[in-house]
Amino acid sequence: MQALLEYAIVGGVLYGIFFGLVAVGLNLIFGVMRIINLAHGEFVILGGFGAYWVSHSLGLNPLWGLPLAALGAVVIGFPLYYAVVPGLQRSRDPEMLSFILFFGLAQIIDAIISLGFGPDQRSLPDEALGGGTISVLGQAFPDSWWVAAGVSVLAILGLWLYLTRTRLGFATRAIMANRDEAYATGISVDKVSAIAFIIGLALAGAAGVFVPYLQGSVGPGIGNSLTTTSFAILIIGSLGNPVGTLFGGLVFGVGSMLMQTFYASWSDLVPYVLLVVIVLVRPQGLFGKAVRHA
Amino acid sequence: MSSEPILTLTNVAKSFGGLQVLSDVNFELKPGEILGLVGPNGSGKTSVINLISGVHQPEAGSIRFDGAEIQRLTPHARVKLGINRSFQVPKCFISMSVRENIEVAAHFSGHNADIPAILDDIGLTGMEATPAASLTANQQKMLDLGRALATGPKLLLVDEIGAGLNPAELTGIADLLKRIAARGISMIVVEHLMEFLNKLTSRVIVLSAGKIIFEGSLEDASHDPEVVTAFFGGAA
Amino acid sequence: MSALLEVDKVEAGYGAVQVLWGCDMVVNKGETVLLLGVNGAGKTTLLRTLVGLQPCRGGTIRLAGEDVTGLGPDARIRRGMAYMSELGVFPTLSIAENLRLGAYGSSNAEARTRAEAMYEMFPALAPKRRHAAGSLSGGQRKMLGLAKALMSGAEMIFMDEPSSGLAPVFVSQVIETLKGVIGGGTSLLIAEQNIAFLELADRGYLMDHGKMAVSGTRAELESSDAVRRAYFGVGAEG
Amino acid sequence: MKLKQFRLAVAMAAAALTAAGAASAASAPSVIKIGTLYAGSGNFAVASQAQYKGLQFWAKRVNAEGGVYVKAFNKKIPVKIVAYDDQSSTSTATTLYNQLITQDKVDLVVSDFGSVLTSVAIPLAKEHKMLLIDPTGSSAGFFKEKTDYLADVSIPSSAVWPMPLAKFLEQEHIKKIGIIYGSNDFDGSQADTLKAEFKKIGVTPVFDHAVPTGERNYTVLLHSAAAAHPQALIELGYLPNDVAFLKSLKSSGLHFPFVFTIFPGQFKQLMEKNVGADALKYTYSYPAPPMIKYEKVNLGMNTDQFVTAWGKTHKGAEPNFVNAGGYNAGILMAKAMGTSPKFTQLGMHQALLDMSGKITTVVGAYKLSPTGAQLGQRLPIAQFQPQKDGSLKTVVVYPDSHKTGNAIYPSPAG
Amino acid sequence: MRESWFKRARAGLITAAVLALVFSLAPNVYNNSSLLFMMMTYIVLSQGLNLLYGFTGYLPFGYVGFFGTGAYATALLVMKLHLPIGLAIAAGPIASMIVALVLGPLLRLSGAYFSIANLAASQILFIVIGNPNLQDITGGPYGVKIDEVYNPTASYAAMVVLVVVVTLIATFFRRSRFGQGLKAMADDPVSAEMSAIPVVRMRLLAWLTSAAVAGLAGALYAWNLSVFYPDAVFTLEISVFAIVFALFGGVGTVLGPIIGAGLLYALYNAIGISEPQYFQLIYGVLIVGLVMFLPEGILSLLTRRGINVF
Repeated sequence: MQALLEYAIVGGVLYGIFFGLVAVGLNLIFGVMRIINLAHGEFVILGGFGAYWVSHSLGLNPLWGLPLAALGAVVIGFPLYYAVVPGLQRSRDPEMLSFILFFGLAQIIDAIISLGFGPDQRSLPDEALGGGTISVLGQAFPDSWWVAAGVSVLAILGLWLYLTRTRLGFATRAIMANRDEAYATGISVDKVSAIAFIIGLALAGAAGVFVPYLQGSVGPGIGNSLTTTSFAILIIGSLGNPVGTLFGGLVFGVGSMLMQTFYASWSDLVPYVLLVVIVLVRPQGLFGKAVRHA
Repeated sequence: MSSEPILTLTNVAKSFGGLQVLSDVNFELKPGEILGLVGPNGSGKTSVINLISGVHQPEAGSIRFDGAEIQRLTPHARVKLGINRSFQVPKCFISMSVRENIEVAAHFSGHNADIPAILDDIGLTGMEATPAASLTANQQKMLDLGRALATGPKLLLVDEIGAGLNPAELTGIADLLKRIAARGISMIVVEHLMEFLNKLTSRVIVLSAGKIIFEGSLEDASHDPEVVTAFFGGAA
Repeated sequence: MSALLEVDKVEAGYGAVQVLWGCDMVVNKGETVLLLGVNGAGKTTLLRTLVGLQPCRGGTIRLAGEDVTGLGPDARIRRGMAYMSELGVFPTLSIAENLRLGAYGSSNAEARTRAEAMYEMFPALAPKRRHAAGSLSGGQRKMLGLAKALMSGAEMIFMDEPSSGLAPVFVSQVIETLKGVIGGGTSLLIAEQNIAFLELADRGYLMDHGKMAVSGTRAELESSDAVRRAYFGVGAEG
Repeated sequence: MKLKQFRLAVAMAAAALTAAGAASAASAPSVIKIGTLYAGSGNFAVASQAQYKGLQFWAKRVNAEGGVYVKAFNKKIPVKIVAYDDQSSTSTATTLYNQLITQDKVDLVVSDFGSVLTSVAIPLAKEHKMLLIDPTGSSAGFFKEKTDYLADVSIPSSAVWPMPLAKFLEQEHIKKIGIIYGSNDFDGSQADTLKAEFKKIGVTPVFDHAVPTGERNYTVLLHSAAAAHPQALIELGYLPNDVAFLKSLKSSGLHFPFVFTIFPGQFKQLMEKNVGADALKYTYSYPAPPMIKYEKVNLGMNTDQFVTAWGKTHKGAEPNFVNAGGYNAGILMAKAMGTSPKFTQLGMHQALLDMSGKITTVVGAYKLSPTGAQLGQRLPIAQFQPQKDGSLKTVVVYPDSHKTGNAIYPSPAG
Repeated sequence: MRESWFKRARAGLITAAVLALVFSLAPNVYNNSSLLFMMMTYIVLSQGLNLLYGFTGYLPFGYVGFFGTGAYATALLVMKLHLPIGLAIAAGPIASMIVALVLGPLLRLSGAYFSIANLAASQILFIVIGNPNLQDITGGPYGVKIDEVYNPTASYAAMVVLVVVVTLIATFFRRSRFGQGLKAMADDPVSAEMSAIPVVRMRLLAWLTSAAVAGLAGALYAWNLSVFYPDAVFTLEISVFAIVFALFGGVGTVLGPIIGAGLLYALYNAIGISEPQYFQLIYGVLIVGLVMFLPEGILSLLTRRGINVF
C-alpha cells in the first residue's frame, strides 16, 4: 500500500508538472486579454501533430517540435491576435463573446487537422526520449515523463523569468493588473498583448509535443477535455501567476493519481470538484495573494 | 412628530481588509431633522451611509431605525422600512428610461409613488421616455434621487449630491432637499461644500479618520481647532 | 516662451453623453498650469483625451507643434507626454517594476539611472523597492505615481488629482514634492479640485460643465469672483 | 384554397409512400438508395470512417457489375450511398437518420459505427418501419425484445465477445486475473460478461477497476495492477485507450505474463504504427478478419480475396476488421434484396433471418437472432508472436477449430 | 397609467401562437420531425439560457447539466419506478431545480468564474451519472432505454407546448415588473437593492426558472429519444449550441433566441446535409464570422437602427 501511495505521488508530481505546462498558456492569455481561449486544447493538439510531423516526415527527434511550436505560434498567433482580439475587447462582453469565437476557432482547427491528417491517433516513438525508465524513491517512471516534466519546469520557469525580469514582462503584468493604467503609462498594450498571446499559444504547442507520450497518442477530438482540465488547473492555481499554475497542475496531478490508485473510475472528478470547491472557498486560487483594494 | 430618534447608531465599527474605516460611531437623528456629515476625503462619510443603507454590514455596534435593530437586514428590507439613499456616483439603470427607473423602485418598494410629482421635483418632467444612459451626469444624479424618493423613504441619505454643480444648480438642489425635509423626511447629507450645507442645516457631525471628532453646529465646527486641522491640514 | 501643448476646440464624451465642449488650452514649455474644477467638471476627461485614452471627437491637440490628435496613448507618450492617473500605480507590481514601466520607452541603463534619481527624490520609496505597490500607504502611492510619471523624462506631464484620497497632511507633502519638480524644465498640467495647488501654478484654467470657464495667471485666478462662485458656491447670492 | 391544395399534396405523398412501401414489380426504382452516417470528427471518427469505407467499397464493386440484383424487380439496379457526417454526436445523428428516412427516402438505412451512434437510430427505425442494418452496434441492450427492424450483421453482441477469452483462460488454468475497463457500454458489458464467466468457475479478479472512457494515463494504474500480481491482465477499452495502455506498459518496464487488449486484433497496422511491434509482442487480442482467414465462404469474397481486392482499390493498403464489417453489411443487404420476393423492409428482414446459420462471409459465420442480435462470428483469441525478422505473427490460439499455433505463456520478459 | 397585462403580453402571445402554428404544421411540409424536434429543443434551451444570461448577465457554460438531469430524472423514473410518462416528465424540471438549488452558491461568483465553475458542475453530474459504480441506480455507462414509452408524435406535441410556455415565460421576463427588476439588477445590483429589489432572491428565482426550463426540455428529449447514453444528454455541445444560438439572435429579447436557434440550427443542418465533408469547417468559420461582424446578435441590425425589438 505504501509503495502504491509513493508511486502515485511521484507519478502525480510528474504528470501534474506536465499539466502545469498544458494550462499555463491558457492562464497567460486569460490573465492578459481576459478572453477565454476555448480553442486552447486544439492548440495543444496542433503541437502534438507538429511533433508527429517532425518525427515522421522529417525523421527528426520529436523535441524539434518545440521550436516548431514556437514558430507556429508566431505564424498563427500574430495574425489571429490582430484579426480577433482588439475587436473582441471593444465589444460589450468580451469574456463571453470570446468563448463563442474561440469555440468556432476550435471547430476550424479540428476540421483542418481531420482533413489534413485524418481521424487516426498518432503516437511518437519512446526511444526518441530515452525509452528507459528513471527511478526516484524507488519508483520507476519512463524517461519520457521525466523529459516532459523537465521541459515543463523549464518553460514555466522561463515564463516566470520573462514576467518578473524583463521590461516586456513587467508590462504584461501591468496589463493584467490594470489595462487602462497600462495604456496611461505608455505601454504598447496591443503589442505586449500580442506577444503574450503568441507565448500562450507556443506554450500550448510545446505541451502538445509531449501529449503522445503522456496520453499514449494525440488525435483530433481530445481538445475539449484538455481545455476544461486546463481551466480547472489555472483556477486551482491562480490567475496570472505561472508558478501558481505549476502548483495547480501538481494538485491536479497528485489528486488524480491518488484517485486513480484507489477509486479509478472517479478520477475524472478530481479537477472539477477541486475547481468548484476552490472557486467557492477561495476564488483567488490557492496561490493568489489577496491584493488589498484601498 | 415624536421626539424619539428615528435613527440611532451605537458604537458602530467597520474595517476593510484590516483597515479600520470607522470606529465607535455614535449619533442620533430625530424625525424630520437634517444632519450634515462632513469630513475630509477618506474620513469614512460614505461608509456611514453604506452601513445605514445596508450596502455593508457593521462589525460591531447597533443601528436602530424606527425602534428596531436593522444592522442585520438586507438593503432591500431596509428600503421597505423607509431608508433610502442617493449615490455619489449616480447608479441609474442605464438600460431603462427615466420613467422606468422610477417605476421599478416604486413597484418593488410597494410604495404608491406620485411619479409625476417626483419627476417634477427632480426636474425631469417631459423626459420620461429618455434613456437613462443619455442623461447628463447631473440629470443622472437627479434621477438617482428620484429613484430614492419613489420608495417613500422616511430617512434619506444624500451622498455628495452637490459635487459638480454650479451655484444656481446648488441653490436649486438645496431648495429641493429642504422641500423634501419639510415633508417629514429625515436626512443625512454628506457634503464637501460647506456653503451648500449651510443652506440646509445647522447640525453637523465631523468625521476624521473614521471617528467622530465634532458634533454641533456648522458655525461652531468652523471654529473648532481639531476640525480645522483635520480639514485644512497644513495646506490652507 | 513657446507653446508645448496646444489644445484647440477639443470635444469628447462617453456614449451618448458629451462631456467636453470645445475646450481650448495652451501650456508653454517649463510652465506649471493648474486645471481647476469641482468633481464632474470634466477635468479627468480632458486629461484622458489629451493623453489619448479617450477618443477625441472634435478639435485638435498639438504637442510641440505636431498634431497628435489621431495617435494612440503609447505613441503620444513616446513623443514626450506622461500621465499620472488618479490610481497612478500597478498595485500587484513592485515599486521598482512600476518605475521601470514609467520609463517604458527607455533603455534599461537609462531607466536605472532615473530610478536612482527617483529614490533620492522620494527616499521613502527606496527601502521598499521590492515591495508590491499595493502595500504602500495612500500618500506613498501618490509619490510612486508621481515618480512613475517622472521616470518617462517627459516634457509634458499631466496629473489627475494628486490630492485625491489623501489626508490633508499628505496633501501638503505632495505639494512640497511637486515644488521640487517644478523648474526642471518640465511642463506640468495639474487637474485638481483642491485650490491649495494654485500656489504651484504659473497659470490656471477653471473648468465648469465641460467648458473652459476662466483662465488667467495665478494672481488673476486667486482674485477671480468667477472662481469663487463656481468653485466654492459662494458669492452667487451676492 | 391553398390549404386544401396543400392537404391534397400531403395526402398524395402519403399514398405514394404507402404504395412504395408495398411495392410490387410495378415500378422498379432507377437506383437503390442506401443511407448511412459517418463521423468526420469526434470520438468515433476512426472506426466510423473505416466502416463507411467498407460500405463504399462494396457499393463500388456492385455498381461495377451493373448494380445489385433485386429479385422483386428481377433485374440489376445500381446502388447509391447517401451519407452524412454526424460528427460523433448523437443529436446530430438523430436528425440525420431521420433525414435519410423521411427526406432522402432511402431504401435501406445502415447505422453508423458502434453502439452510441446506433442507439438513436433504433427507435427511429421502428417508428418509420425501416429495417436498420447495424454493422457494429453491438450493445446487448439493443436486442432484448423481438423486432423486425434491427439486424446486427457484422459483429457479435458485445456481451458474447469475451466468451472465448474466458474459456481460453480457464483452459490455461489462469486464475489470478486483473481487469481494467472503460466506463462505457462496449467495454463495460464485456467486463461484466467476463466476470460472470469467471464466477462460474470460482474465479474473482484480483484487480478490477473501471476507468473513465477518456482515460489516457495508465502508468500509475499499471503499477497498481502489478502490485496485485495477476497472471493475466485484461484491458478493455476503445482504440485510444488500448494505444495509451500498451504504450504505458512498454515504457513502464513492468511485465505481465499475459496481457490482453481488444483493438490490436482489429486494427493491427494502426496499432503497430502507434505503439510499435515491440509493445505488442506476446500480447493477446481478438483477431478479426483479415487477420484470421475464412477460406470457405458462401457469400462474397473470402478473406484473401477481400484483402487483395481492397489493396487494388486502396493503393495496396491492408483492410482492417471494420472495413470488412462495412463490406459485409453490403453483401448481406445485396443477398437480402436478391432473395426477398418483395422489395419491402419486412421482406428483407425475413430474408436476413432466413439466411441465418446458412451463410459464412468474410467476417465468419452469420447467425441472426429474432431480436436482431448477431450470434455468429465469435472472435477467437490470438497472440502476437515475434518472428526472427522482428515482425509479429498473429497466432490464433483458441478455439481449436481456428488454432494456428500454441500460446507462449507466460510471455518471456524483456 | 400602465398598459393592461394583455397589451404587454400581446407580442408574446402572437409570437407563441406563430411558433405553435409553425411547428404544428411543419411536419406536413417537411417530415424530418427529428430535425424539427431538435430545433424546438434548441429554441427552448436558448430561451432558457436567455432567461438567465439575457436578464441577469450570468452565462452558464454548464447549462447542459440541467438538461441532462431532467432527461435522466425522467428516464430513470420510467425505468425503475415505471411511473407514467407524464409524471416522470414533471419530475425532470423538479430534479434540475434541486440541482440548481445545490449549485446556488455559484451565483456568488462573477463573470468567467461563474461560467467555468458551472461547466465543472455539469461535468461532475455527467461523471457521477455515467459512473459504473452507480450502474444499479443510473444505468451508468450503459445509458437508459425507455422505448416502451417511445412516442414521437406525443413528445413532439409536448415540445411544441414547451416552446409556447417558454416563449410566454420569456415574455413575462421581458414585460413584467419582475423582469424589469432583473434588468435593474443586471444594470446595477447595489442600486437595485436600493430600489427594494430582493437581488439575491430574484437572481435565484431566475436561476431556478432557467434550470427548470432546461430540465423540462431534457425530460421531453429523453422521451423523444428513448434510448441514450449519458454523453448524449450531458455533452458540452448542447451548452455551446444553446449559447451560440442565443447570442447569435440577441440576448435580453424574446425574439432573439428564437430567431437565433431557428436560423442557425437550420443553417447547421443545411451545411451538414449539403456539405458533409466540410461540415465542421464551415460551421466554425460561420461562428467566427458572426462574432466578428455581428457581436450583438442578428437583432442588433434592427436595434442599431433604433428599432425596439420585442
